[in-house]
Amino acid sequence: MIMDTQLASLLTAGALIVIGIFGTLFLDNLIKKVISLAFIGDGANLFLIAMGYKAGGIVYIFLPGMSMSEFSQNAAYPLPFALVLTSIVIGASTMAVMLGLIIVLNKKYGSLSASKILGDN
Amino acid sequence: MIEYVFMITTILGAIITLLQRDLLKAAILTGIPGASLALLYQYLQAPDVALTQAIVGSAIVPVFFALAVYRTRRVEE
Amino acid sequence: MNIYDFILKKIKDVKMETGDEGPVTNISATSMLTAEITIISSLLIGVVMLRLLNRALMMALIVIVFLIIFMAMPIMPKLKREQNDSLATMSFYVIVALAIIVSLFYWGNLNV
Amino acid sequence: MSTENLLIPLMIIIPITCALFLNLLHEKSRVVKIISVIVALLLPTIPLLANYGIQYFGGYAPLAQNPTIATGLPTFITGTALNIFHPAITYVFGSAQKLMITILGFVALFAIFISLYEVKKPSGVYIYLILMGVASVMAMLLSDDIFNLYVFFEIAALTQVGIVLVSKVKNNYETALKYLIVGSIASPMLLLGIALLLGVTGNVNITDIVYSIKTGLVDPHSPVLLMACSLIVFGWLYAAGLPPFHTIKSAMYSKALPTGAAVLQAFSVFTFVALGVIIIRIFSYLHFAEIFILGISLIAMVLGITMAITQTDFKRLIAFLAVGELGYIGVGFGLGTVFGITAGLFQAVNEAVITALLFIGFGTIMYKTKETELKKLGGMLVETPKSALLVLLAGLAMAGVPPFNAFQSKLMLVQSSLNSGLPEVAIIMVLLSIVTFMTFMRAFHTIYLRPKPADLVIENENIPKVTIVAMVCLLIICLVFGLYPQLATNYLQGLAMGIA
Repeated sequence: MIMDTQLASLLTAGALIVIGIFGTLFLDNLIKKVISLAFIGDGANLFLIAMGYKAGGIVYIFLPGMSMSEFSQNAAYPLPFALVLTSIVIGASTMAVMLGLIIVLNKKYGSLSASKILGDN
Repeated sequence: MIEYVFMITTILGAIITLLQRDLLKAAILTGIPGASLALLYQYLQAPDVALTQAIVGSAIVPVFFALAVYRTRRVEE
Repeated sequence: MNIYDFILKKIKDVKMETGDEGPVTNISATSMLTAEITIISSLLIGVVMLRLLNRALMMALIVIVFLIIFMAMPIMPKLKREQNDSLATMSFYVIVALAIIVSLFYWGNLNV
Repeated sequence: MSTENLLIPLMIIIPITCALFLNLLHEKSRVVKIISVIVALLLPTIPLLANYGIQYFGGYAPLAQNPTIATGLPTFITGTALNIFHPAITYVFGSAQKLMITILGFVALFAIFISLYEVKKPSGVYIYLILMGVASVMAMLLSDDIFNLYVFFEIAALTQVGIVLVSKVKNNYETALKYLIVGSIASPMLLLGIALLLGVTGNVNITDIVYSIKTGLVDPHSPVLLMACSLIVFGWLYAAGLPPFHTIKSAMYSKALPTGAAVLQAFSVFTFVALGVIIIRIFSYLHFAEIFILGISLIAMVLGITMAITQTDFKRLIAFLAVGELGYIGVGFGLGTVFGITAGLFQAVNEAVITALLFIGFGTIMYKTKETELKKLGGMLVETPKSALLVLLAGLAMAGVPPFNAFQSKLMLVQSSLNSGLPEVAIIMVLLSIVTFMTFMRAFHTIYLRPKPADLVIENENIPKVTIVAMVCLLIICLVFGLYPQLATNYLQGLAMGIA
């Protein structure tokens, strides 16, 4: 194994964020801008998940037959996972609002170009 | 070992999505990084998050984008 | 040509570039001038604060900043053009600020 | 915990439930009116009545205070720092929170009243958005849990967009979309900062994070913590509308209705305070963080106020002034002394009131003429002498003229910067106060004193009485804090001493 899983997932998260920022800055189409923004959010979520990962650990569900000390030593850290659940839903709802606005603005301008719609006005 | 595959598909999927000129294709392709992330979460010991991400990331979000494309225009100008 | 006429001319140039209609009124020239003076004086006073770091550096910087300001005299029109409402400019500055903040905190906390 | 602190969660729960309920009532304007009035009155009264206390959601106090649960647990839990960590989402309601939440409640109360009486048919959606935003900003002030704060931060951002969307001002959709896009870059960065903090300390409770850092459980100078600090500071800039976000924030204010703008700026001010207090609490050991806050505040003041002078639209002018005035709060935080932070918090309270007053006051012009361009306005003194006087007093208050409240807080800021050995900051603050006053007088002169242009049409004859009463009430708050500043500073000092 070249790289451990946690580091690799952190790097993936970083790559997603960079791709997202790049897309937001340089793509002109509004739908693609929103797709890039969704990638930034995904990257942040993956980052949080990777924070809670424990190499060689077990899933944080206390099944019958486990001893308490074994569970507490091996289970992954569940707090970040609980946070990501909220964060995913928030991201999806923000995106829905943005897409709704884009539909309205497309009716007004007949275009999806950010430089036309979101210029200096 | 398989989690590395998911990481690579996530990144490649994201890049391919942003390179599309057909917006409907791009909208549907957002499902690839979404689904790969869901599987990746499963391997990172977070089954409940994986479930949510599988629903939101690979079904709801692409459908939202596809609906928005359907209501606006399909090809990037 | 005195400085007031110079600034008035510059404002007219900027207005022509941005396609702003309407004549350059007395009040808009005055406000531009006030903004100009405010920004220059607060910049110079701000530079004086560097005395806490190094006194010689502060003196040198004051002279340099003063010269730069004098060369680029009407700063406010340029500054106003930069702070427009277009999304491209805004997101550009947001990303630049993010980069600056991250590197400043990294450098600053290890060195200050 | 005992039942006496039941009012703390109710501060958040009542506005949110009523907001959701109001959203369902589309057509029944009478019911909407009655419910809105009742909830609006409850907003400032609940925090006034509530006792100080700590609310542990689910009742999970730290194990050290909770012997019934703690007995029988193994020693690797009770014997370590886990014993004093907070397992529940904790809300802390102290004296400073009491004052700030009450003031926020008052601003929201007047905004809701005015919006109810200025339109023929009150819209439940608008009140819903205001209540939702107020509840989330109150939760941000109360919460001691950094992720809970992030959730409410996102809700507040969405409600701010909503408030702009319902305003029907020209180009409001474009501005709202810009704000959402910029926000979607910035808020994942805040989340990333929280993630790094969580990764290092294993905690989201701020008290526990501070404990871990102070007692050396984690290395305070680890690069990850520095990164977390920078990302959280970036999120703070976005939430408060400091540069580089000052253009979009002021555009948001100017695209909202006057009441909406009054509420929006109160949101920004208190979000600024909530996140700023957290940054100071966690990262005050990093000297550079304070220097950075001081620097960015000075930049915000200079850019905001100089941009305000050059505006031609009076709503945008006030909006930029509001952003510029935020810098004064930041200067207080950046100085980092107890006196400085108290002054900054006091300035935050004052600014929320004064800027709301200015937005509502200039809103009467928009109500009467439907015009916001300065060069098309004039001669309004004859039309609205009462509100003109109130607006003039508000402008004096904003510039820091005695006997109003901003004079006291700006005086405290100047004194504390002199005490910290930074007379330059004091000079810049005084200079910018003067320029603020000049900017305000320019708008006031063009709108009220100049001869009336021939093509200016007065559309609505009478300003509603509620608007005037609300402005007088806000002015009374200004005067009371101006004459008796100890009333406010005594409340705020506890928090300042806790974090400095």
